[in-house]
Amino acid sequence: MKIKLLAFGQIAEITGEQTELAADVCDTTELLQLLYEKHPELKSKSFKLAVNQKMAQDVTVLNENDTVALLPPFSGG
Amino acid sequence: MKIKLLAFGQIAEITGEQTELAADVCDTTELLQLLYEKHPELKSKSFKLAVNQKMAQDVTVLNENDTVALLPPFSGG
Amino acid sequence: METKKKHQVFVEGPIPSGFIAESIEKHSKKLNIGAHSIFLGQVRNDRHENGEVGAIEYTTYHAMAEEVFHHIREETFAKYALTCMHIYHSLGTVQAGEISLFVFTSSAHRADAISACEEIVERIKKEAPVWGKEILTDQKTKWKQNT
Amino acid sequence: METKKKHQVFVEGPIPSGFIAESIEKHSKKLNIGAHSIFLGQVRNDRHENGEVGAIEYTTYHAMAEEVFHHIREETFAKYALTCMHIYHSLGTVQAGEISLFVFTSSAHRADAISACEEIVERIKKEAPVWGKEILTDQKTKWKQNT
Repeated sequence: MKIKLLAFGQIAEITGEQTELAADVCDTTELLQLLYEKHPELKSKSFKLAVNQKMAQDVTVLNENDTVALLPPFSGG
Repeated sequence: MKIKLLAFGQIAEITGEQTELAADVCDTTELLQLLYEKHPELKSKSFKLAVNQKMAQDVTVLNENDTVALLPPFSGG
Repeated sequence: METKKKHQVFVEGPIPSGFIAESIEKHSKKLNIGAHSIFLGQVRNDRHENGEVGAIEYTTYHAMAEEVFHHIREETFAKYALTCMHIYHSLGTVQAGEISLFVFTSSAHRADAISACEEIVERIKKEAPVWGKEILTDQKTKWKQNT
Repeated sequence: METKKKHQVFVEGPIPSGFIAESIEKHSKKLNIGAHSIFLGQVRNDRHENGEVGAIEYTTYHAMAEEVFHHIREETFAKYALTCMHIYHSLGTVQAGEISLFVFTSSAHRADAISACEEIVERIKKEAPVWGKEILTDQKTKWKQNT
């Protein structure tokens, strides 16, 4: 399954800003496990997920071509 | 006893803006009675008293040369 | 002998938007400020039985107002961690659409500036001996009432 | 086909005080307005171990931010009786002392403008996917944290 992965702020410094992911994950929990394996530094970081520009509450099912964004704590204003 | 009487807003339209009062009153209650006699229209008006620039709570004793102001509801801003 | 600096609150006529911009601009030199809160009161063309409000004519009990504004300043500075506070109120005629009240608070963190600004506005409306006479478009007048 | 008007929130670099003055000035034609509430966020020269904040560099997740700001607008208009609402946020570099956030609400009566403005600021801080990277005077950087 193809997933578009975006990252921002200090998380982008770890994962890069934009990646195309071809992975066998069916929800955000599985995606997170995969990301923690690839980038162990993420475990100590605080961030949330948005799926297709909406904040993901709990476990969210992922579909082909979804965009998942890794969002560190917002600090606008 | 001499009292300096000031009035503002719609009250000044009844009493005039500034009057020197020579009257035998010892507190604000007596002063009000006197004013109501002189200007019966005041009875239907809403206003408060300030004695020497401080809002008068309840009955305030008056002294020679005090300044009493008749203050209709504030409407600044 | 110590003399307390009196801040000039009253402005003759409306408060121009250029004056507001200058006030904001001046604060860009204060690098410890993180938040500004501004309230502007603007004269509204309210409709009454006898026509529409074209302007408000403001008067004050000057000696008392100075003391009231001084207390509001002191008490607000004591209550909130403010860097700056400015209060301006018009006297005389202010046309509908023009600004008659300008309250400007600044602080390191937003909560102080926001709460202080709101509180100052509420206190001015309640405590400041200022009166607005509404000049209606048919030339009649009506004394403004605060809500 | 109906298209919703998108409001441009993001501004490249700091928000100039002249721009704020123009916004205020434009509203003097709206005679039914009685109150404006304005919040300005200004970059603070906070001191950290590694030096002082000289500037903040703002980035955003643009597509999501547009939706978030759109919801904040719609929900605030539904909740409060507002005449106008304007939100501007900087992207890119904003120096200490410069303004990076400008929220401007107007209403007939003050309570609506004041409450709406405060709520918008709180929601932006919590919900808008915007990040500030603090550029320290020793050229190191630190990610800003909202409180």
